[in-house]
Amino acid sequence: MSEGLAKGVGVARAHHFESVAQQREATTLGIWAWLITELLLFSALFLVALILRIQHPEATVAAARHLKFWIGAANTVVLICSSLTMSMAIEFSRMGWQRAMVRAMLATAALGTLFLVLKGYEYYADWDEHMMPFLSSRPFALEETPAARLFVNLYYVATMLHAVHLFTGITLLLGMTWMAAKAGFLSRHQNWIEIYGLYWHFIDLVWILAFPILYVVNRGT
Amino acid sequence: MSASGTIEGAAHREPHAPEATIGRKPDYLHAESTLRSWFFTTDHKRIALLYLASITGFFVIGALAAGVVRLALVVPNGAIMTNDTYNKAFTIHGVVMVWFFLIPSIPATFGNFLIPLMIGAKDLAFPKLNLTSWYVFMTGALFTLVSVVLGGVDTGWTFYAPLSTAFSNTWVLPALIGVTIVGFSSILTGLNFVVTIHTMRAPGMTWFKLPIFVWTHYATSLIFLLATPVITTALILLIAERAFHVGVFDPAYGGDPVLFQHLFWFYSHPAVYIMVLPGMGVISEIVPAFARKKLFGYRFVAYASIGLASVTFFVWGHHMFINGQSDLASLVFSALSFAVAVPSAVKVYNWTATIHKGSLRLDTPMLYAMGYIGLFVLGGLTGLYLATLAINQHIHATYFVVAHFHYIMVGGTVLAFLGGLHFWWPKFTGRMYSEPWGRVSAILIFLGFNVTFFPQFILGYLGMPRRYATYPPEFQLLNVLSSAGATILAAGYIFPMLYLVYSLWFGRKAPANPWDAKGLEWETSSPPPTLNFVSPPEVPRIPYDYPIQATESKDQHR
Amino acid sequence: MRTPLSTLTPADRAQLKQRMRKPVLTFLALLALLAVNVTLGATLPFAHVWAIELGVVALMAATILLVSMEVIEEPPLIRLFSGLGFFWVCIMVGMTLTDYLGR
Amino acid sequence: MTPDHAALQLWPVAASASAVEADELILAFTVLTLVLTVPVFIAITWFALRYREGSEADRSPSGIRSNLIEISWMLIPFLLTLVFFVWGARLFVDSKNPPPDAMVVEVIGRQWMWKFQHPTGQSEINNLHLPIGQPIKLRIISQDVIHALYLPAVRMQVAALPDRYTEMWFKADKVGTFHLYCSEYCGSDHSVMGGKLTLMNPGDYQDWLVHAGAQQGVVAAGRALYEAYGCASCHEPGSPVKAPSLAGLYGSRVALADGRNVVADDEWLRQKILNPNGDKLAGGGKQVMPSFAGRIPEDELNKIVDFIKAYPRPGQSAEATR
Repeated sequence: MSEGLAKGVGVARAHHFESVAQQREATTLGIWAWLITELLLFSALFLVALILRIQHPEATVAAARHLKFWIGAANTVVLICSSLTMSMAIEFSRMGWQRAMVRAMLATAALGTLFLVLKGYEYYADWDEHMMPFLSSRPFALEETPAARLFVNLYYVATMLHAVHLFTGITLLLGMTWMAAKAGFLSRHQNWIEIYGLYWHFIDLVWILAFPILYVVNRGT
Repeated sequence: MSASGTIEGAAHREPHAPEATIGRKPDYLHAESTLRSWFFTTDHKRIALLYLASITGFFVIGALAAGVVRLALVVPNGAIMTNDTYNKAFTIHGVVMVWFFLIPSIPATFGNFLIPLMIGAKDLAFPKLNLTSWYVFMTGALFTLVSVVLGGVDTGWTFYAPLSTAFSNTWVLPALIGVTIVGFSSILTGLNFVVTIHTMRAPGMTWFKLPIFVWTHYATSLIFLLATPVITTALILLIAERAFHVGVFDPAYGGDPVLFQHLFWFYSHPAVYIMVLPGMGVISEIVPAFARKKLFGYRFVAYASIGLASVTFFVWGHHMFINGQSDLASLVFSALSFAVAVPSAVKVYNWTATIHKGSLRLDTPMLYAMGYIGLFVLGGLTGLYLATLAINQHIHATYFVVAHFHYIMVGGTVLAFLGGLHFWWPKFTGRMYSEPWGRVSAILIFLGFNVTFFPQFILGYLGMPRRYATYPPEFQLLNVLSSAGATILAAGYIFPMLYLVYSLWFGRKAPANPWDAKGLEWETSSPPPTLNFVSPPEVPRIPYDYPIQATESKDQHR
Repeated sequence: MRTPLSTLTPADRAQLKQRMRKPVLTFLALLALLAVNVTLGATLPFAHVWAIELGVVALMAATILLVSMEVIEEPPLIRLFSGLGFFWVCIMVGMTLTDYLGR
Repeated sequence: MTPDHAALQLWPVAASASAVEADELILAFTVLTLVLTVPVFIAITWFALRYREGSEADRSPSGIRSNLIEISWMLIPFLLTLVFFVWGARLFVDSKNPPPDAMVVEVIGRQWMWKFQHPTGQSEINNLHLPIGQPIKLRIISQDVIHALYLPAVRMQVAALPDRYTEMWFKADKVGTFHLYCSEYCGSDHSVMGGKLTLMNPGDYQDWLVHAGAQQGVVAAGRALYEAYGCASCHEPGSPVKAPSLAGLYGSRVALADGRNVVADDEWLRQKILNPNGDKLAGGGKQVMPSFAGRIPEDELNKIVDFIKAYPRPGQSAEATR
């Protein structure tokens, strides 16, 4: 990672590290350790989805076919685009092109926000079609297959947990962009961009897994 | 801060503070003394003491709840308190002891304090994250305490659905939220340890020169990272279930309550090793130090730590043999559970072999360590009884289980905690505790513990179910015996709280290495300076370089 | 500093092209794989199509991990950690299925 | 361990052949435990005395190759314990395969009572009467939370799940009265969710089915329901809520708040349980009883009313309802 850095780009050593290389290694390992926990957090939900499919195949298929497949697909495209802009931001940071990097970061945040807007619209459409079984006051469209309620509710738990991660990510990204726009950022904190990039890619990865598991594979019988 | 100014200030406030030696920087305790310098510190040693103070508070709460439980069981007919009060008492005892004492006990205090010292680092890799994790812990604790103050919880610490989601009328939600939050604190601590042990070792400190304490904490941290997220998800689903009737655990909608048990035990069985492994690390430090002998089979003990941390993920189903899981799953989980015997045996026999032909000093830490070995052996083997399918059908959910896991949790973890506390007390505080009092309370705790919990093995085999507020009268004798033992145990707990606190002001000043022990933490002053070492420490040739060394095959010396 | 494309020197352009090659190719590969999955999901051409869909997902996940997240260029320790989580997911799912497939 | 004798016994009574096998297994395991632990205890104590600092002892290296020792103490205890896995697994598999001719008893768990239904239709609450010498299969389900039926005399317990049936089977061979428990924590009155398991000779069992099971059992069942539904916790004398006593209520005249006087007959009791807010009582007491409409099945409501009918006036012997 430290290879291929342009002149004037680097990391300022914190007092308790012996060297910059040690500091970089520690932060990279740290974010990967965190990503392991994120993976297991979501995988437990995916496991629940699998068990629902095993125990209630018909209801799960009925529920999955009611989800907004095309909005989900569009959102996947949005996140893949944001992965591209994030990768570009990392490359720009290594090249020392600070303004280009800041723009790529802003684009990433914008795409992330677009995802959330689409997700919000999807929730609205779900509400409109009586697909919110956890609302006790609102009748459920698939009332005749009670177990469909389980999968639909699991969809909300999983997508909301993902949305919380994305929202946190956008907030952090905007905060970091604000700092990264200042002179001298890249000479002190270039690795922040790399570390953050790993987080962003991983949140994309989680969606790449969630989209087929929730929307796609359960359409087929 | 100006160094000289703070020293004067400290001396004015605290007449017994060690005199500042000319040219020597103040130690971490006296570097600064404002409240701010404690609550916003990033020094791993100070954060360890913040944890120590908080978990001691929770230990007292949990112990009081245990006292209520033992009081209720003196009579068989539940005349002392209502069933609901009893149920809340054992739930609070379980929740507080498991999540707010046992899990953070050794890692967040001793691990936090000692890992950087033992590997020759200035601090953990992420000092701010370390402080954050203490605040996260306290936030979770606050939620749980709110639930206790509002009226308590009666679900048991296991929170089984659908009792916890659809039927209990107590304050389940705040307790669930509290436990969920505390999980993040565990994750952050584990993450910090893993990264620190991988990247912050002093030059020359290779993996096989690390003390076993560091190995076991590495293994524990892996469990923190790999298991905790799953219970976070399980608890999030449980919270959603209780608040919004999501349904995945609710049979009323076709959900499966056994699925919650799978997710719960995927974490909670490994969590047993979160509690046990650090204690094994403590014992592996104490035994060689007081036997004046190199740890026997160092590499095997090190690998056994990683082995335990891995095997523990394959055995969770042994908590569910009678709970409606498939027979296939029961057979598989039972068979794999026996594999836990291998790394556990490695530890116990190697400690025993270390004592063999040593030169033993039976000071307080060593008394705790020897008690630990005996009780852990009994606790571990009775675990195999429970893993045996046909026996489990009889003693599952009886007092046999209660006795078994108290032998592991109290006989194991708490004894290791107290042993470690006495062993490193001079390092933490710069003061010596009273050795005679230490020995008296160690013996009291050992006796009180056995009187409390051994009768419970018998009660369990006789068929007394656990979590019973009332019980058939023929079990009264053993229950009274158990309650009597609990009072001895309580006395044993109270003594250290008194004489250790007393030693803070009136104890003899500790030298850098009062036990003449090996390990980098003893190379620096007691208490250590803020950045741990004045000059970079020299890594020893081999770990546990004590005067007496058994001949072992060559590869183990390396 | 120097973003408008017109102001770029030829050397900068060459560097930009070289640096952006990998992200753009990854991006196109991911879009193509997604297109396959969306088509399969929308048309459901045959039974057990889920197996192919999951295979495609595995490819997408591997692409992100290895290329976008640069695991392939990392030292062995990071590679180990990036795989560790997935291995543990397999343990969790596999051991749980001994119950659900055995009932 | 019969409930009739409150004295402590040192070993629980085994009332089936498989219970005896389980006992043999645990005894053998205990022997192994002693073999594995006592040397450690003795060694620690002995070493602690022999090798105390300052004592004259041979501390020269013993020269044993440690890899061999390590591997032997890793593998030998493990292999020894594996024997017990196989033994336990065999008994477990047996306990999961009931013979086809087993007599099936339906078991329903509910907060906080057990209901047992015999194949001939008789049902009982909390107590279970069964014949010996015949395989018996219990089909178990719960109506609310997870419970577990635990019969220590046959060394068996199985969860009562809310969503599906679980099974337990055994063939008892010893007459007597034994404990019956709920062993999965299920809320407030978990510890009183149980009763007695009575194992009888087949002839006695038939007698019981014909006489006690059908007749006298109704009132006892009603009392169990009266306790299980929580009626007792308010209506029994001395309870904190001070609800009106039901003793001797049946057939007496009750003064209502609107001045009327009614006779407490079957129908009025039924209505008062299902709709406590109707027919407010005279005397100004606050009506706090919840409605039980939809919470008590019809047959159980009948049993509770039967129990109230038989509940004696204060002063009369209470034996009749026990």
